[in-house]
Amino acid sequence: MMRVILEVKEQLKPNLPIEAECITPKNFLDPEREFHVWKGNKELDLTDIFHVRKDGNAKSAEQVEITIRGDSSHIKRVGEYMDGGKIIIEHDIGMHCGNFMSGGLIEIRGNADSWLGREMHGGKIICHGNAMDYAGSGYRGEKKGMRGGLIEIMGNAGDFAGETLAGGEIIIHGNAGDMPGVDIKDGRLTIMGDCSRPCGNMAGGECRVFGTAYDMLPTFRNEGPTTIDDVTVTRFSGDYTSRGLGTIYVVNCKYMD
Amino acid sequence: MKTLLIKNAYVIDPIQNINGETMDIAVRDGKIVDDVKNPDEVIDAQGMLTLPGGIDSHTHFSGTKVNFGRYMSPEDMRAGRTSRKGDMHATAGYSVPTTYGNSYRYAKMGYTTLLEGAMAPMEARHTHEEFRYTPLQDCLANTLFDGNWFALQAIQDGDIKRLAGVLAWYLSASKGFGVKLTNPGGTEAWGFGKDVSCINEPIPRFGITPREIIVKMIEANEMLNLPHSVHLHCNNLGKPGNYMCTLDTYDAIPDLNDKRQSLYSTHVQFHSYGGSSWKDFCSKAEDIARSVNDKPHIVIDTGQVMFGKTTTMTADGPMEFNLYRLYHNKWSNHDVEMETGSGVIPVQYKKKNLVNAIMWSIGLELGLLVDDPWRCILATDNPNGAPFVKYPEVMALLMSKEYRDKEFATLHKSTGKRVILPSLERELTWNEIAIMTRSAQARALGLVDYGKGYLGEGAEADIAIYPIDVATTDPTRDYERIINGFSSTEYTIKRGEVVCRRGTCTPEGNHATYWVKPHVSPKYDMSTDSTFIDDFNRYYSIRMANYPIGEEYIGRNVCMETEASI
Amino acid sequence: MKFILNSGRTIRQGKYIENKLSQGYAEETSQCHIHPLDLLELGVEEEENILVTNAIGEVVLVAVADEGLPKGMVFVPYGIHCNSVISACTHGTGMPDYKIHEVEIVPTSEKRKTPVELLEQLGGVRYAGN
Amino acid sequence: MQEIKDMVCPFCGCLCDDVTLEIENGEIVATDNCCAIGNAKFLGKNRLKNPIKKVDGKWVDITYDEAIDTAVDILLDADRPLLFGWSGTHGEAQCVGVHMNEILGGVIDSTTSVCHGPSILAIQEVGHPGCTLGQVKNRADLIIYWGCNPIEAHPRHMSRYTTYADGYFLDNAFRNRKVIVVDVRETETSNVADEFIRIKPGGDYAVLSSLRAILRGKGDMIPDSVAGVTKTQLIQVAEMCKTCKFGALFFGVGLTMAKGKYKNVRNAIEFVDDLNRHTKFTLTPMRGHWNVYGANEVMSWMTGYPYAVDFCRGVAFYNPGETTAVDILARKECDACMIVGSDPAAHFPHSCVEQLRDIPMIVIDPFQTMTTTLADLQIPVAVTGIDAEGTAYRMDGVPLKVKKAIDSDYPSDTEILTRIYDIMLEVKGL
Repeated sequence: MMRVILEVKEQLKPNLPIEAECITPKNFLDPEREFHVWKGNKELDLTDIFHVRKDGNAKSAEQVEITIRGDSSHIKRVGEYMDGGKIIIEHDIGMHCGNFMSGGLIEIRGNADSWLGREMHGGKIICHGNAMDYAGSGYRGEKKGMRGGLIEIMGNAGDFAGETLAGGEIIIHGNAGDMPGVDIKDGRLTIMGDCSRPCGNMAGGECRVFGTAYDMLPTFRNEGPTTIDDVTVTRFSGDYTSRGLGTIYVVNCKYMD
Repeated sequence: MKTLLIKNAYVIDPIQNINGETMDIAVRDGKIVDDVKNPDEVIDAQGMLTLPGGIDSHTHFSGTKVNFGRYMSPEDMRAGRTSRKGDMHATAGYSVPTTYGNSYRYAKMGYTTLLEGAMAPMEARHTHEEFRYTPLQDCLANTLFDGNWFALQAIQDGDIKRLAGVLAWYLSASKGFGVKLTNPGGTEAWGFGKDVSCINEPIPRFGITPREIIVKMIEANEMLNLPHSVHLHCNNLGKPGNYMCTLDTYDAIPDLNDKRQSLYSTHVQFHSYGGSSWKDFCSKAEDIARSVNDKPHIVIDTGQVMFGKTTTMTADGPMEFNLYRLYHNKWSNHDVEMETGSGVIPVQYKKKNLVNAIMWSIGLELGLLVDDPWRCILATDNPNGAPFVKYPEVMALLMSKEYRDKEFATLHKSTGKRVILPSLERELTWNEIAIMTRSAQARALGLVDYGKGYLGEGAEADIAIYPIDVATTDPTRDYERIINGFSSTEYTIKRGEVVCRRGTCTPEGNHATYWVKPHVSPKYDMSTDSTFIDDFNRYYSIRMANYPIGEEYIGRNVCMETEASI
Repeated sequence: MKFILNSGRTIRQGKYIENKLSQGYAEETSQCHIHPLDLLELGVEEEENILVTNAIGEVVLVAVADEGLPKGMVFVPYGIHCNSVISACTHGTGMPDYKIHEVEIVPTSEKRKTPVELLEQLGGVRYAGN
Repeated sequence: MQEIKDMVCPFCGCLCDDVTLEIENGEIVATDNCCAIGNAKFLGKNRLKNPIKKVDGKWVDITYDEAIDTAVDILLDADRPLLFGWSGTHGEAQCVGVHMNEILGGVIDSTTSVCHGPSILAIQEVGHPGCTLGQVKNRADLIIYWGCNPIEAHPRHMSRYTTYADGYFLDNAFRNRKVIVVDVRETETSNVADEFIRIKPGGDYAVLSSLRAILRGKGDMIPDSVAGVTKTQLIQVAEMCKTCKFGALFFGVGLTMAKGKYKNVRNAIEFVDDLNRHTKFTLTPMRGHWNVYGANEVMSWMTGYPYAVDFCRGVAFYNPGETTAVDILARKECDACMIVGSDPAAHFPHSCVEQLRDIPMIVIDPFQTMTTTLADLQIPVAVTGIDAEGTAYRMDGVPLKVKKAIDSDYPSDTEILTRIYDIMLEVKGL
C-alpha cells in the first residue's frame, strides 16, 4: 500500500488556477516519473505547489491512496483519466475533478467546483459537500456526457447536473439547480431534494425527483401514480419534443402556467 | 537569388515522361533551372522518391463553410491539438483543422498547391482571408455559380455570351479560379426548401433544366478561355440509384476543348450508387468507369471514403438536409442569397455499416476501373469522404491488392454481394500514383503552363522528397512503408524554399493566390451593364460597390489573364 | 416591493456608447422603467428617484412609467448602473443573468450618481486632460 | 465638401453598407442612410488625443513608444493575461491578437461571451440552419423576432432585410409578410408585429418545447397556458410557421441571457430544424457589435474555437463558463488584462470590474470609456470605418471591407498590436 500526502503550500497569486491532471494513483507507481503542474502559463514541479510525502510501495493503482490537504479549491483536473486507486480531498476541490475517470474512488470532503466527473466512464466519486454546475456532464459540442460510474453528491448540485447523461448514475442528496438531466440519453439521475425544469429534451434514461420539480416542462405526459421504495411518485414520459422515450418520477411538481 | 541543388534524386515526373531516373535538380530563385554553380544549399536525396509537389484539385480547407465546420465542432478541435513550437503556430482539429493545421499537415505530405472546391462569391473575402493564413501552399478557389440569378437568367434568355460575361465578372470580382457548379439548379430550389430530381426537371422560377445549366456553363466557360474546365458536383449526390443521373449528365457533355477536358466531375464515388433505396444500395462504379473511359473529355476525382469520424461540408444544401434526416446529427445550413447554398454535418463512416463499406469500395473501384490515370484523380473531397491526412492510406490501397483484401475482410459481411472490388486485380504503379496525386491535377487545372506539376526547367520549384526507396520497396507488399513514406516527406520544397523537413515547418512559404481575369468586350462587361447593376443593388443585401475583393486581400498572387471570345 | 429586473439595449444608450462621459448617457442608463400601477403602489411619481437593492449591491435610479412592461418587472438600459445589482454568476455558461434578477425597490431621496461617480466609488480615476 | 457613398457603418451587426458621408476639411460633417446610433458614431468627437498612463494614481500623457513598451512589460510579466474585447475592431487586428495570445500563453475572449456566446454553445450541440440576410429579404413571408428589439438595437434591420424591405418574391413586403414578436415586455418592435407573444420571464424554453410538441402532433398534452402564453396562441403560431413559404427566426439576447441560456437557443434551433420538415425555415442570431461575428470567425480559423480560448498551456483549450471573461474576472483567475475595442467596465457585473481595477490593465480604444478610469494605460487608435479600414463580418457571416473615410494621425489597432507583438517576439527570441 502506498500513501501519498499532498499538502498545498501557501501561494503567491493564490487565485490563479493550477492544473494538476498528473495527480492520479497510477502515476505514482513510477518512481522515476516527473510530476509537472501548470499555474497559468508557467509549468512548475509538483513540489512547487505541494509538500509531497510518499510512504510505502504499490504494485497497482488500486494500492495507491492520495490525500490532498489544504486549500485545493483552485486546483483543477485532479484525478483526470484515473483508472483505479483512491484520492481523498480533505477540503474543496477545483474544476474538472475526475474528468474521464474510469475506475477507483475520489472522495471529496468539502465542495467540488464545476464539471465534477465530466465525461466519466466508470469508478465512483463521492462529494460530501456541494457540487457546482455541470456535475457529471459532457463537453461542449459532444453528444454524450457521462457514460458510466457513480457520482454521489451529499449536498446540493448547481445547474445542468447530468447534462447529456448517457450512462451511469448520479445521486444528489440535496437540491439540484436548473435543468438537471437536460438532453439526457441514458443512465439514471436521482435528486432527493428539489430542482427546476428537469430533463428538457430527454431522449432516454431515467430521472427521479423526490422533492418538488419546479417549472416542470409541459411536454412530459403524466402517466399516473406509482411507488418507488414505498414513496408515492408520479411517472412522466417524455420529452415529446422528440420521441418521448425517457421517464421522470416526481413526488411534487409545479408548472409555469 | 537563392540557389538550391537536390542531388541524386529518384525522380518520377509523368508530365516530362520521367519514370524513375536518378538525377540532380537545380533551383534558382524559386524556379527549376538547368544547373547552379556553388549552390547556397545542397540536399542529398539519395534513395528518395522525388516528385513534383502534390496538388489537391478538390478540397475544402478555407472559407465560410469550412470555418463553420470549425466553429460548430469543439469536439473535433480537441481531437488534434498542438502548441506553438519554434516557428510553427498552434493548431487544432482533426477533420476541420485550423488554417495552420491544414497548411502544416498538407506540407508534411508534400502538397504544395490546393484548390478550394467551393467558394460562394459573396463570401469570397473570407476564403481569401484564410488563404493568407495557409502559408505553405499556393491557393486557388472555385467560384460557385449553380444558383447564380444573373447566370440562370442569361441561360433562360438563351444568351450564352451574356452568361460568359456574368461568369467573367464574378470570377474577377471574387478572385476565383474556376467555374464550380454544385447540384446545379438544386441550390436555387433549396431557397424554398425543394431540390431537383435529376438533370431534366425544370427548376423553379427560371424554368430551365440542370442539363441546360451544365451545357451552357461549359459553353460559356470555353468562351472565356479559362485554364480550367467547368468543375461539376452532379445533381443527386449521395442518393441510391443516382448513377443513372450521373451517366445522363456525362452523355450530355460536349467536347469543346482540345487541350484539356471539358468537364471535371468531382467526388464521383458519391455519384456512383445503384439500388432504389438504402436496402438494395450497391456499387455502379463499373458503369460510371465505362462511361468515363469512353469520354476523353471528362476527368473525374474519386471522392474516396475512409473509415472514421469526419465532417461533411458542401454547397449542396438540400443534400446535407437529407443527410441530417438520416443521421440526426447536428446540422448547419447556410443559403447564400442569389448564388448558392451550403451545409455542414459531422459523420462517422463505420466498417460494419454496410452502406459505408460499399462507399469505401466504390471509391477504390473507380480508381482501379478508370483506365487512364490522367483522368482519375485521387481525392477524398476533403473532409467529406475523409480528412486529407488519409491520402497515403488511399495510395497504399490502390497499389496493393493484398492490403485491399486485408481491409475488405474487416468490413460488413454483406459488402461482397454489392461491390466487385475483390475481383479487381489491378495494382497501381508508382508512376500512376504520381499522376493521380499531382500531374493529372496540374493538367486538369491548366496549371502546367504556369509551371506546376512537373520538375522541368522553368517550372516552379515545388518539390516533395519522400523517404521511400523505390528500389527496395514492393508497394504490393510493403503497404505500411507506403503509408508512412507518403505521410511525411523528408523535404517539402515550396518555390525553392524548404518549408517542411520531417514534419517541422517554417512560417512562410512564398505562397501565392492564383486567380483568373477574363477580358471581355465592353458589351459583356457587367461592371458597366445598367440592368446588372440595378438588379444587383435591388436584390442583393450588399452594394455592388462593396462586392469585389480588392488586391489587398490576396497578397502575393498570380493573375491568370485570358482573352475571351466575346 | 420585489421586482424582476431586466436590462437591455435602448437606442439612446446606443447613441451615447462612444461618449459615455456625456450627460445623455448618464441620464439614459440611470432610468428604471416601471409599470404605472407598480409606481402607484410604490408611492413614487415619475422622475422621482428609487433605490434598487439586492444581495449583490444597490443603486439609485430614476423612475420612468412604462405601460409596455408587465407588472412586477422593471427595465433598466445596459450600463454601469444596472450592473450594480447584476451577479457575476454565469451558471457555467459565461453569461451573467442580465435579463432576470430579483431586486427590492423603495422610494428614496438620495441622488443618482453619474457613471463616472460610480466608477470613482469603485476606485476608478477619471482622465481630465485633453 | 466631398460626398462618399456606399460606406459601411461600424456600429451593429447589420453592417449597413449603403451609408453616405459628407466630408468637410477632413472631418465627417453629415451622414445619410444612417440610423441614429450610426450617425452618432460617425459624428462622434470625443477622441482621446494621446496615450495616457496612470502613475501613482494619476494620469499622465505619454508617447506611443513609451505606451507600447509599457504594454509589452505588463503582458510579459503576467502568468495568466486576459485579452478581451475584439468586437470593436477589424479582423486583421484580431489576427494579431490571436498570435500575441499564443506566445503570451493567455486567454483570449471577445464580447461574444456576454452576447451570443450561448448561441454558439447551442450551435455546437445542434448546428445552425441559417442563411444570408438577402435570402430573407427576397423570400421570407414570415419573420419571427424572439427576445430582441431591433428598433432599438439594430435600427435598420427591419427596413433593410425584413418587415419593410421589398424583395424579389415579395414586391410589397409590409403587406405580404407576417411578423411575430416574442418578448417578456412590449417594445417598439412588438408594437408593429402582426402577432405578439408575451412570455413570462424564464419561460422561453417551455414555450419552444410546446411548439415543438405541437409540430409533432402532440398538441393534446399541452396545458391551456404555458409561461403566460395560451394554448390557442401556441397552436396558431405553430400553424403560421408550418404553412409559410419561407420563415426566418431572428433572436436576441432575450434568449441567450435568460434562464437556461444556451439551452433556450438550442430549443429554438431544434424548433427550426423541425419546421424544415414542413417548409423552409432559417434562424439568425442578432449579433450586437459590428464585428463580433468577425472575432468568432478569426478565432475559429486560427485557434479552432470561436471565443474564450485559453492558451496558457500552449495548446488551445475551450470551455465557456471557465475560460470566459466574466468567469475569469469574477474568480480572479487572471493577473493582467488587455482590452481592445470594448468597454467591460460599463457592461460587466461589478465584481468583475473590481478585478479589472486590481490588476494591471491596458486599454486600446479611440475613446475615453468607462474602462479607462480603471486602466493603467490607454493607447488611442483610429476608428475602423472612419480613419482606419479592415474586414468585418455581418451577423449572417457575410464579410465586408469596412473602408475609411478620412485620414488621421492615429495608428490603427493593427499597427499598435503589431508593434506590441513584434517587440514580444524579439524579447522571446522568436
